[in-house]
Formats: sequence, structure tokens, C-alpha cells
Amino acid sequence: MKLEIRGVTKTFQSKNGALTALDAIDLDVQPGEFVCLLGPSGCGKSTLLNIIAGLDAPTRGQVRVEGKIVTRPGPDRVMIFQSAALFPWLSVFDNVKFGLNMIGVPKPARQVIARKYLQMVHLADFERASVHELSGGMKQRVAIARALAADPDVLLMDEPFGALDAQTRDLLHDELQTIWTETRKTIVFVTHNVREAVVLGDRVVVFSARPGRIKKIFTIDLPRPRQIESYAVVDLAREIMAELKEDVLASVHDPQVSWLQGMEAQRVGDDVL
Amino acid sequence: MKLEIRGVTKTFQSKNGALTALDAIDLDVQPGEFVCLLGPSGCGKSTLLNIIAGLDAPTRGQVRVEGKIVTRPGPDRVMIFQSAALFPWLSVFDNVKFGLNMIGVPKPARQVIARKYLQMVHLADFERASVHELSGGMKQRVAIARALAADPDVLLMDEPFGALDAQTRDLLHDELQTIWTETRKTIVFVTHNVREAVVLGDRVVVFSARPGRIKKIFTIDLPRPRQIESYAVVDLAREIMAELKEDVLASVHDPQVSWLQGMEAQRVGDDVL
Amino acid sequence: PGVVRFGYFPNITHAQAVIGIADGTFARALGDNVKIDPKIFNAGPSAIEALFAGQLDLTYIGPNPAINGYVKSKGEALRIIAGATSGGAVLVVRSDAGITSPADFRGKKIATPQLGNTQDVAARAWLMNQGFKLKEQGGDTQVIPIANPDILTLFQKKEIDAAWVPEPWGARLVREANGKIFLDERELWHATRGEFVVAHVIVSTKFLKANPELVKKFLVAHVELTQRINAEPTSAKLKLNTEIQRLTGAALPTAILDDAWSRQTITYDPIRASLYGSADAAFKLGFLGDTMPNLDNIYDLTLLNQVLKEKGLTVVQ
Amino acid sequence: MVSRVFQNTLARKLIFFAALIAVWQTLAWSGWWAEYIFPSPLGVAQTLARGFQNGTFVVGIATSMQRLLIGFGISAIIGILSGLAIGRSKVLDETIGSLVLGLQTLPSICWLPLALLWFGLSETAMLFVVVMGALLAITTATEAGVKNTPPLYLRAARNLGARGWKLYALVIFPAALPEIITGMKLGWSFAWRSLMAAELLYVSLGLGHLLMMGRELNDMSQVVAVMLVIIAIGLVVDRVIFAPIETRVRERWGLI
Amino acid sequence: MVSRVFQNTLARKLIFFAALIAVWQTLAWSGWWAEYIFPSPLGVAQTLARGFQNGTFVVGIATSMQRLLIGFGISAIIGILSGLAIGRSKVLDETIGSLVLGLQTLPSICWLPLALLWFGLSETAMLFVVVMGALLAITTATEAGVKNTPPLYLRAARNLGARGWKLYALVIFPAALPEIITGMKLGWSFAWRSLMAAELLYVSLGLGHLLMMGRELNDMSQVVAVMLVIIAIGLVVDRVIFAPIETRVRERWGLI
Ligand SMILES: Nc1ncnc2c1ncn2[C@@H]1O[C@H](COP(=O)(O)OP(=O)(O)OP(=O)(O)O)[C@@H](O)[C@H]1O
Ligand SMILES: Nc1ncnc2c1ncn2[C@@H]1O[C@H](COP(=O)(O)OP(=O)(O)OP(=O)(O)O)[C@@H](O)[C@H]1O
Ligand SMILES: [Mg+2]
Ligand SMILES: [Mg+2]
Repeated sequence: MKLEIRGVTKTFQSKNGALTALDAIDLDVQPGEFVCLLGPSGCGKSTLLNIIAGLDAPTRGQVRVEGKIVTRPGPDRVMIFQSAALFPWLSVFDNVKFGLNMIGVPKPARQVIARKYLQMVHLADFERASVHELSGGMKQRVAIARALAADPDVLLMDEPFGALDAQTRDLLHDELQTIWTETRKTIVFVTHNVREAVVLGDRVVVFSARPGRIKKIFTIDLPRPRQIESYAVVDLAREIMAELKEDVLASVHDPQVSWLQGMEAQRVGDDVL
Repeated sequence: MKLEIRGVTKTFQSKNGALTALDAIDLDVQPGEFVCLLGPSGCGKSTLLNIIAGLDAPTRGQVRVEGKIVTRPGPDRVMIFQSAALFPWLSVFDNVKFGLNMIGVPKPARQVIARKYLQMVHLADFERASVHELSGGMKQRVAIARALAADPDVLLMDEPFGALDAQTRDLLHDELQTIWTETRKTIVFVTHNVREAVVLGDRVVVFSARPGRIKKIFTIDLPRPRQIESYAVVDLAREIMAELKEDVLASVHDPQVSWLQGMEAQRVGDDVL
Repeated sequence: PGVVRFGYFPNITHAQAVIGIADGTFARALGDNVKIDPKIFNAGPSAIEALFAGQLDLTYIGPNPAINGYVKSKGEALRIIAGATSGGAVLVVRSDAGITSPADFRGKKIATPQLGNTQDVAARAWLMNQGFKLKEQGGDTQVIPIANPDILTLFQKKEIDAAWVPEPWGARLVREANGKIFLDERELWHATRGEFVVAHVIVSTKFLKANPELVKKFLVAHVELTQRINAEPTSAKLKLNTEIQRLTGAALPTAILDDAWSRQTITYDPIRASLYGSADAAFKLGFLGDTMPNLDNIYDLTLLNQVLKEKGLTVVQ
Repeated sequence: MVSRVFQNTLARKLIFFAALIAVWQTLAWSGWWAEYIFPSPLGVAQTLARGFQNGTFVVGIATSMQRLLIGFGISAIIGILSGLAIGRSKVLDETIGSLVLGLQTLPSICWLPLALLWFGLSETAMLFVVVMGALLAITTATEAGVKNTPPLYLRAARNLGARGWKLYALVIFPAALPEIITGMKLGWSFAWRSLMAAELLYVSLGLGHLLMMGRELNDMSQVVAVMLVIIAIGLVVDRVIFAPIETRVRERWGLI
Repeated sequence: MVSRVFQNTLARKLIFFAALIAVWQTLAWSGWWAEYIFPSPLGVAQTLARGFQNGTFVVGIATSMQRLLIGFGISAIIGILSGLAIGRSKVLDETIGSLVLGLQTLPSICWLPLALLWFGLSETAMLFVVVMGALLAITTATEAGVKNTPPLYLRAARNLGARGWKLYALVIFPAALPEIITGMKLGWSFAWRSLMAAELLYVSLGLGHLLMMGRELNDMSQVVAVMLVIIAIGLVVDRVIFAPIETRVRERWGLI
């Protein structure tokens, strides 16, 4: 499915005044494309995903999915939230089956599909556990299984691998790439890990600090499957990194932390995380 | 303050039977030492921190702080939770002041201290915001400020930088190192980022997969301040990585994912994270 | 003591109390250094509770709660010291219920204000005398105890056919719900020449023992009020109604007041025989427990008779 | 393990209530007040024994429980459904919601004349009063539970395609369940109170009637005996029905 | 912006209630039922006007409100404190907690004799009945709120050194606040109901008394007029006191 994001601006009203989280975002995501969003904390990445999901309305502008303006959520666009957002009243297994139930998959099939994805995230042993019995990373993996099981056309992933150890994350990177190659879902993937973005994305969209604007879009032409340690990935990541750094420094306008700038200076050659 | 962890075992009873999260952990943390805990998701890192904090009781064994057995939480050991755990009924500012209030810091001083730490995490502009108005990374930063403001002797940090972009994280790494060098707090730091562990820790304790056991302890003798891109750090991280990888593969006993092992084989040279 | 805690209900059967409090008769009779603390109740049991709890010294009240209070306290708590009102209970039938003779009550529903109260007992006794079996005994005539206001509603809705009620409800059923008086209860009390107690005055035993002079002063006023009301019923009714309006927010329509008044007598005679008669009937119907309570000492009429003698009036038994 | 805990709990409770009764009996013996003012435990025990022997209490309990269960069942169903509706719809909240809240403040006794008028002298009139008593409490609590549902759950569910009744049944309802249970507990006691009021309607064999008779006859030991029966039933219902549900829900939600 | 929303809300509400009254008047005119069985809006309006003109309603409202406010205030304070205590202590929960739940099922009318006994025929007796009515609802709700507090908040607070009263005042209480507010709303209506029962105790000028008088006199328009006054007060209290608090709390907690 094709996503067209046109002039999306989001301003939050709160008692301390208005806060513009996103400022006139224009972005097209082609059907089957894997787009990664990168940007400093609080620049509006989650907000943009929410708007695409139809969970929030933009203040101005619009998002179209296959030409139709998004007004509400639908099972064609499933989001993995930054906090796992599992339902505490359901077991792990039932959480994963939830989306299947919503889109009317018959019961026996639900079992099979749910089990498959739980195995994929290495939590087959925990299918009967309660949500509060899981560790942080385990919760996030259940959320990933729940979203993948629902098999939507568009996957919106908000730092899904943030709470995982490097190894588990690498395994899931591979899984995700396999799924994507096979099913050609449209994926919008938020991460704060530049190299993750380069490994996974067809394009990497870099946001500026608040108010979030698109600063630069990198097209990643590297052949797949990509290796996280390949020189090409590392080089590209480094380039994007430099771009981002500049922005972070801009956002640190605070005199008290101005020493940071000096410190940063000597770290320009910094490797990508 | 000195921490002595002696034969700590934690077994959770749940309706699906018992689950041993930690198995006979022995570890001494010297006063002013910076110890990093590394291990696969669900291996009991958070559980161990909870036990040190006095929030959970071990099934067997005990934790001593300065020789005194821990039976309950105290403001001398402050934890930063994996999920920020901010109080939604308090503003950002009041959240940061909470711990100061608890330990009886007078009002005017609270203001000053809270403001200082909010500036440090770059959220000075958000002091009057509600918790739900923050992005994921911002919440985590408030939690960090809250814990640092309380100025405990022992800091227990559970993946505090997991939700942050690389730049913000690097800045906070520097801050943390500065604070630690100045105040010589005892810090136990959980992370899934091997290189982060190497940059920050005096020692890196590597856990095996569930049931969590200490697999190996690496002493990091590199001079400080350490650079995340220095060869020494990268090399050490690579070594630890190899150690960990073996364990992840052991935990993947599931036949359905056995192909992973083949895939992993070709990635032995994998860079850290 | 300096205070007499004095209970009454704002209704027409407590005429002496309502008027006497309003025009200060009681206050004058008891003297300057005694304060009257009036307490107004809506129902007998609350008044008895208050008396039990030591919160009430003297009150106007119906015969049933008095008997209950006496029996429950094993004769300790209270004494009846004077009568107040007699009569004022009727059996009303719905005009369109097709009841013209006692035999027509077969299969009908008769409402009474409260299970085991005077009217309820009277209704049950009367129906059984007519040879009916009540529903709970396997018959088909039904006695339904239900609050007076609801009787009116149900009459209007034709859910019940007849009601044995005190005044002014009899008068109201006639005027407002198309009822017709089938029987005035006075007709049943041949032995007491048509008199039967509907309200009297009780006093807590403790108070009576401690302050006989005060009780006597009260009784003087009570007797005077009774005479005055009977001598000038028109102005008494007017005063009564004004006071009811003040206490309850609404006056009785004059027609209803007049009608109801015509079926009751204001008297200081407690009509002892009627109380025993209705206690007997109540016991037979199973309302007073397993053994017939001994009511011998429920009356203490010495002071009343002293007062009557001093005034040259005939003493009561 | 579980049975040990249970035994301890039981033991603690028995001791607590035994102590309460002992204090009460001692005070009664001390002669502070006359037996007819407030009965002694022994007097109450006698009344209880008599009531159960001659069957009046048994009939009373059976009659009241039947009314209560039917009335409460109706209230629970309607209350939860309307609470779910009101909690999610601004328009309903502003119209029916405020009406419900207003009606809620009306004492049950206000409903008696209307119930008589609409339903006559029937069980239905009594049920109506019970329902009016319990319904609004359950509605209010459900509504509050719905409003207090963390928005994240709603977002996650809607995002996975939950809509319409499925959203209500599978997300909003379970998310609000802890509060709904509190509401049901309150509703249960509202239902009792209303039933007592309703049993004033006309003589009806129920416990409320027994209570009223005790009061009418100034028989305090009957009043207290019926109060004890009511408390006992309340506790049994709580322990046997509400407490296990509450515990299970809390465990499930990770609130323990 | 805020006032626009407010106006809309108000408009919607006015329309809703106007429509209700219109339907009622139409039905009354249609002659489905006689005026004496159920009054028409016009009849009620007349009674209301009269009641306010001659002051009886004003006095009734003032008297009842005073009792209610004092009684509710006492209940709120004691109820919240005891709910906080019971919610956190297993022993208290098993002893006093179950007693509270049992007592809660007792209709207010049961308390009248005891109130008389303990406090005599005084305002205190009336307050006692009101307090017994509202207290238990507030206690139960607070207790539930405490038990439903996400353990994470407790852990975070204890971890920062919160203990004793500070833990209660600064963490448990605010965390339970949304449920406590629901409890207060219910307690408020319990208080009303109990007050009506208490005002039957003896003639006492309050609204409950006016209601009873209407009933005694079968003056249905007085009954309905008083009911309307009660509903109106209920709504005003809800809109002016509870709703703003509720909204603020929800906003603060991010529940909107
Ligand atoms: N409900 C809300 N009310 C007010 N402000 C909000 C709200 N949600 C988000 N914001 C603000 O919008 C900005 C962007 O938030 P968003 O969650 O989209 O950031 P993000 O890019 O996802 O950051 P992170 O990487 O830290 O998760 C932040 O400054 C935040 O404070
Ligand atoms: N309350 C609980 N009840 C039952 N099991 C639990 C509970 N808390 C944790 N566990 C289990 O204990 C194990 C260790 O959990 P813990 O949260 O300590 O892991 P972790 O090392 O912090 O993992 P992560 O990196 O994913 O956060 C997990 O398998 C988890 O399922
Ligand atoms: Mg985010
Ligand atoms: Mg963890």
C-alpha cells in the first residue's frame, strides 16, 4: 500500500501553551517500501506514526493510504508501540491472538498463527504467562509477535527493538527482513539506532529536532541481505550520524551545557553507536 | 557503599509453575565501583536490581549494603526503572522533586536541584508539562533526572538509555561519567548494549540465559574518560560479544529456529551491536 | 428537672397536644421554670425507641406501640396515664367494588395500614367473625397491610377493594378515591358504648416516679384542653389545621377535616376495656407472642383521677 | 500453602468477631443499658434460633435472596451496558449520564409510589425498586471505569482493528473490570438497601419485612437478629462471590 | 474555546431536558393517567413556585444541605483514611474490611434505633445516620482504589525513600484518586438517601420531611417537586464540584 503524507503539522495544546511537534511533513512511502525514521528524542517520530495509524488527527495536512484519507485506525495499518501496550487481562497467547480475532481469523487458525510468531520471538514457553510476569524485553517481543501475527499491509514500528539485547535484536532483524522480502509489506520503522536504520531501510528519513521537520532523506541502495558490520553500512551510518549530530548540538542551546559542544568536537570521528 | 550479593536465587511462582529467574548469584560491588550487567532478555537483570533495591525479596541468599542485610528499599539505593515509572499526577518538575522531598531536602533547595538535573537531561522547557505529554525518550530522561537528583549512594540503573537516540545517549554517558568521577557513587548499570557497558563499567558482569547465572566477569582496565570508538573499547566489546552470542544460541533450543544457528555462523565477526 | 421532653404527631388524633403546644397551655400549666421540649414524630415505633433510649419523657401515641413498648420492656418502661382520642376508624369500600353486604367480602382485597396494628387486628377479627378464611389460612379473602398513602393510590388504581383505615384517611378515601363508608368501627364496640381508644398519653416510668407533680400539672392542662376542644370544636379545628399546616407544610381540606372529625371523640378517658379487647384479639391472631402478656399494670390513672376529682369530674376506671 | 493462608485468614477473622461478640456480651451483662434498649448477644441468639426453627427466617432469606438475585442480575446487565455506553459517548454522558447521576441521589423510597402506580401490588413493583437502587451505582462505576481506562489500551486495540462491540467486549470491558467489580459490590449493597425499602411496600415475607416487624413491635433482638442475618449474607456473598473474582482479576492484571 | 465547549454542552443538556419535559407534559395532557396519580409538569411547577415563595422549600433545602455537607465531610475524611488503611493492610482488610462490607449492606433505617440510643433525638443522631450511609461507600471505593494502584508507582516511590504517611499522602492517595472520586460521588448519593431516611426519624424541616409529607398527603406534585429539587441539587453538585475535579484529575493522569 502506498502512503502519502502531505503537509502534516501537529500542534499539541497544553496548559503551558502550544507545542508544535511536527511541522509540514511531506513524505511518500511506496508500496512495499521499508522506510526508517531517525531523529532526536521528542522530535515527533511517534507522533507521525500515530497520525499514519489514524490514532491521532493532524492539525493540518493529511495522510492518504492508497489515495484514501486516513481518518481512523484500521487493521491494514498496525503499529508496534514504543511501550509494549499489551493487555494485562489477557495471557501472552491471547494477546498475540487479539489482532487475529479482530480481523476475523477463525479460531483454529489463530492458534497456529499465534504460536508461530511466539516461537519466532522465542517466547513459546511463555504463552500462558501473564503480562506482568514478563521482563521488559519479553513484553516488547510479545508486542512484535502480536503485530506481525495480524499480518497488516502497513507495519508501523516505534522503536520495537529498543529494549532488546544485541543478539536477540539481530535475530529479529533477520526475521523482519525475511518477512518483508516475502510479503513486501510497507514498513515505517522508527529507531534511534542509525545502523539499524541503514541495515533495514530502503530509505532513511532524518528529522530535525523539535519542531520535527524532514531534514534529509538518504536512499540506501546497498544489496540485501545487508550485514550490520559491512563497510558500506558503517560508512553510510557515519554519514547520517554527522548529519544528526549537528542537529543535536543545535538543540542544545542551553548555556549550562555549552561545554558539550567542545566535548563533541573531539568526537567527530565517532563510530555509529 | 559496598554491596555484597551472596547466593541470591529468585524463583517466581506462577500458575504455570515455578520459574527460576536468578540462580545463586554471588557478586561483590566495591564502594564507588561502576558495574555493568549484561545478559540476554529475560535472564533476570531487572530482578537482581529489584532485589538490591529491596523491592523484591530473594528466595534464597541475601544482599548486604555496607554489611547490613537489605530488607526494604531506602533512599540510599535509588533505581531507575526500565519503564520510566513516573507519577502521572505530578508535573515533570514535581516528579524530579519527589525524591528530594522524601529525603527531606528543604523546599528552596529542591527547586534548584531539580532544575539543574532537568537542564542536564535537556528538559528545562518541559518542567511544567504533564507526564503524558512527553515522548518515550523524554520520560526516560525525566526518570534519570529524578534518580540523580535524589543523590543516592548507590544508583541502580535498568537500561536507562534504551529509549534514547545515540546522540542524546552519548551526551548522557558523558554526564554520568562526570557525576560518577566526582561523587564516586556505587553504580549498578543494566544494559543490553555491550559497548555501552565497556565504556561505562569498571567491570562487566555477563549473565547466562534463564536461569540467570553469572557467566563471566570482565574487568575493564581502560583509562578514563573512555571513547566509545576507541579500538580498546571495540575489541573488548567484541570479546564479550562472542561470549554472549554462544549463550543466546544455547537458549534457542527451538527446532523451528534452528536455521538461526546456521545464519549466526556466518556472522561471527559481527560488530558490537 | 427543668425540661419535659414531649412527643406528639402532627395529626388530628393528637389534637390536645398540637393545640396545647401551639397556644402555650402546657407551658403555662408546667410553670416558668420548666421548659417544654417538643419532639414531633411520624410513627409510633420511633417514639417508643426514643422513650426507651431515655430521650423522651411523655408522648401522645396510639395503643399498639404503647402495648409493644410495655411488653418488650417487661412492663418497665412506660405507663398510660390518660386517654386522648376515641373512634376515628372506618371500613371503606370502593363504590364500584360491588360490596353491599358483609358476604360480598369473599375473595376481596382489604387493605390495612400496618400488620398487627389496631385497624389490622380489627379487620382480621371482623372478617373471621363473618366466617371468612384469610388467604394465609387457605381462604381467598386477603388482608394487605400497606402504608396509608399507598392505600389511596391503590384504591384509585382499583387494585384493592376495601380498606380499614384511621382518620383522616377514611374521609380521604371517600372524597378522593370514590370510596364509601361500609362500617364505622364504633358500631362494633357495644361493650364500651361505641368508644375505643385511638390515641392516649404515655409517660416513661422513670419520669413518672421522679416527677409526679409535673405529670399532674400536665394532666390538668390535658383535661382542660379536652374540655375546651369539645366546647368549641370549630375554633379548635381551625387552630389544629393551622398548626398542621405549619408543621407539615399542608393543611387538610376543610371538608375532609370536618368529615374525619365527626367520627372521632376527644376524651381524656383511656377506655381501658377497648385496649384489653383489642389486645385479646391481637393475641388470638398471634401478634403478641406465645403467651398472653399481662397488661395489668400498663395503666397508672391515679394522677388523672386525682385531677378529675379536684375538678369535680367523674373519675375513670 | 493456599489452604494455610486460608486457615490463617479464617482464624484471624474468627478471633476478631469472637472478640467483638465477647465485648458486646460483657457490656450487656454489665447492665449499662436495659436489654430492651439494646439486646445482648444471647438474646439475639435465642431470637435467631427461634426464627430458624419456626422457619420464618428461612422463608425470609429465601424470599429476599430470590428478589435480590433477580433484581441485581437485571441491574448488573443493564448497568454495565449503559455504563459502557455512557462512558464512551460524550453526548450520552451529558444527557443520560447526568440524568443517571441525578436519579442516583433519589432515595429508594421515592420510587415506591411510582412503582405502585406502574406495577401495582406485584413482585414487579418490588423488583423495580431494587433495580432502581442498584442499577445507578453499577452504571456510575462502570462509566467511571470506562473513563479511567488507560488510553494506550484503547489505541492499541483500535490499531489492531477493534471496533464496535468487540472493542467494548474485549477491551473496554476487561480494562474497566476492576472498577466494575467495585461498582458491583456497591450495587449489591444498594440492592439490599432498596430491597429493604421495597419490602415496606406490602407484607411480603422477606427479611426486610422481618426487620420492619421487629421495629414496629420494638423488638430489638429481632431487629439485631435480622441485621446479623443481613451482614452474614453480605459477608458470605462477598467471600464466596466477589472476593474470589476480585482476587483473580487483580492477579491477572498484575495488581498484587 | 473552553467556553464554546461549555456552551455546546449546556445547549445539548437544555435540549435534552426540555424534550423530556415536553414528552411528560404531552403524556399528561393526553390523559393517560389522572393528575392525582402522576402530576403534570405544570402542576409540579406550580408546587415548586409555591414552595419557594412561602419559603418551605428554601428552609428544607438549607436544612438538608447543612446536614448533608457536615455528614458527607465527616464521611469523606474518615472513609478515605480508613480506606487507605484497609487497602494496604491485610489484617485490617480481613477484620475491619469485612465488617465494613457487611455493615454496608445494612439499610440506613437499621441505624435509626442505635443512633437514637447513642445520640438521642438530636442533629447528631441524624448526622450519624448520614455518616453511616456515606462512610462505607467511600471506604470501599478508596480501598479498591488503593488495591488497584499500579504496583510500579509504589515501587518507584518506596525506592525513592517514600514511607509512612508520605507514601500514603503523596503516592497511594493520588494514585487512587480517580477511584476515590467515583467513591465520593457514590457516597454523596448514599448520604442523600440516608438523610432522607433519617429525616423520617422525627419531623425536622428537611427535604426528606417535605417528601414524606407529600407522600402522606398523597400530594404527588409535592413528591415530584421535591424529587426534582433533589435531582437538581444532585446535578448542580455534580457539575460544580465533582465534574471539574474529575476532569482535572483525568487530564492530569492523561486519561483523556
Ligand atoms: N499528548 C501530548 N500532549 C502534549 N504534547 C505532546 C503529547 N504527545 C507528544 N507531545 C510532545 O510532542 C513532541 C514529540 O513527541 P513524540 O512522542 O512524537 O517524540 P518522539 O520523536 O517519538 O521521541 P522519542 O524518541 O523520545 O520517543 C514531544 O516534545 C512531546 O512533548
Ligand atoms: N512478577 C513475576 N512473576 C513471574 N515471573 C516473573 C516476574 N518478574 C519477572 N519474571 C520472570 O523472570 C525472568 C527474569 O525477568 P527480568 O525482568 O529480571 O529479566 P531481564 O533480565 O530484566 O530482561 P530484559 O532485558 O528483557 O528486561 C523472566 O523470565 C520473567 O518472565
Ligand atoms: Mg517516541
Ligand atoms: Mg529488565
